[in-house]
Amino acid sequence: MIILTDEPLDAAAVTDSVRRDGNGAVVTFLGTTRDNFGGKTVTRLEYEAYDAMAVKKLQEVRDSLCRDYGIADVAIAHRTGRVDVGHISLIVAVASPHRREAFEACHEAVNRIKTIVPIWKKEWFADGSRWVACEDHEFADEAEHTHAHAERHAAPVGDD
Amino acid sequence: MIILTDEPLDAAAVTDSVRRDGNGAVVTFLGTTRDNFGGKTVTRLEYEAYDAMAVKKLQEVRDSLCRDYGIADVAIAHRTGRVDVGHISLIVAVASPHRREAFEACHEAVNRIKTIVPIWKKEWFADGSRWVACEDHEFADEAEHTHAHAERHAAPVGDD
Amino acid sequence: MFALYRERAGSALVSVELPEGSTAGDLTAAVRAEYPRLAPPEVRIVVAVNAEYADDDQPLCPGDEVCLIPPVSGGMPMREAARR
Amino acid sequence: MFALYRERAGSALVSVELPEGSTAGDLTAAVRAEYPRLAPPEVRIVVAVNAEYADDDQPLCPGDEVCLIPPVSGGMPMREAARR
Repeated sequence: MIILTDEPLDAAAVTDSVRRDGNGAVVTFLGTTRDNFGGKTVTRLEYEAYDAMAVKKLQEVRDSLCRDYGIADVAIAHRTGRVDVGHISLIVAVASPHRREAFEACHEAVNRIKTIVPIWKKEWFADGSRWVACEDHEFADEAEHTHAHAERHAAPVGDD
Repeated sequence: MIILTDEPLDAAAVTDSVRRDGNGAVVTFLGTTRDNFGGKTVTRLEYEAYDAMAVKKLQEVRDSLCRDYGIADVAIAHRTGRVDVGHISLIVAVASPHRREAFEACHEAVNRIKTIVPIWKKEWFADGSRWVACEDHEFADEAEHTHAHAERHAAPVGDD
Repeated sequence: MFALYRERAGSALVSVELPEGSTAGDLTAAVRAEYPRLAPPEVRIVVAVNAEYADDDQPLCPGDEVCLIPPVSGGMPMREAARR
Repeated sequence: MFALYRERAGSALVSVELPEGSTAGDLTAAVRAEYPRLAPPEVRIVVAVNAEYADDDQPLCPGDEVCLIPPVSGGMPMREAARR
């Protein structure tokens, strides 16, 4: 199951899609909009995707995990558009006979998704917004820009 | 949330219990009854608990994880009695601001539960049954015993 | 007694006589003497006193709840692990 | 163009003229020339041709769908990672 949608995500449905009688372990990751970033209050996130390529890359992530971890049951769902605080933007569910592969593959899935899938995240604060992970793309005079930006040191890569 | 019950477990309820606006990551583990073990068909599992001590030890696991990983939101639910193939016997849900702690703490929670919590698992096969992890407690003449037993090499510790 | 031990003893509750000042280890020894097929002699039987893992040298008091703990699925329960 | 680049260019679609035989790198250079504030000069702009990451020396054909890809949240997209 690969889902890319601007509708709310259903964690139970994604998790249930990987359950099989031959699996003893199911690990599900939910990425949710956190209410703060770098000490500032986040009011919402907005995700923008290059849809056709994103779906293809999500499938590639799933296929590469199945190959690398010797597993068969991986489901990924990503939401686009506005995602309010506390709501789910990403679900990864992995099931396998034993728990170690399920934990490791699920964690690695999230890492790969955030590295290769063309989906961009914009954080909205009370006083402005910023595209996440675009720090390298800021110009030296960016502080004068109309949008407020989180400070560099407060923007680790792969933050959620 | 710590639950020890002989009723079916509700994965969504346990997961939702750890979601908070300050958390960006939720990791949920489901342990389910696998339909095979060591090449033999498993028909069901049966869990027996020393109830009062099990609840206390589950709380200790939760508290030790919160301390060791600097997190606040951990929920554990364990089912006892008969658990048919495909059904859930254990749920661990961990939420944290960032995903790394959630993955690591959830995996470690399952390891700790299976080491220190007095809950025993009996596997039922078509032709017999065995208590899991009691290999050291078998006598040399055990092969003559009325119950069939999985072979030693097929019984790794912490199998699900 | 639970699980494997309960089945081997044929009962969840067993009764043994112990002199005053006996320890948890004395108790497991007495139970072993009565139920020699509970566990092979080379295997230590883990014991819980009042719902907490106990060393063999822990003294028992009248009214203590004592349980013999078969191995759980992830391995032998360890006091060290329990105290982390 | 998406996200940061779309906002900086003020449009999702931009149009540049390229001679026949141009590469993906020629295209990003031409877009940069037209939109100097898209990204600082020291930053490589990642490009996708027909929904696949492309090297700068990949030749473009008429009808190719070309997108400029800002960094995603976990870091710069890498062709290596994509091919694992």
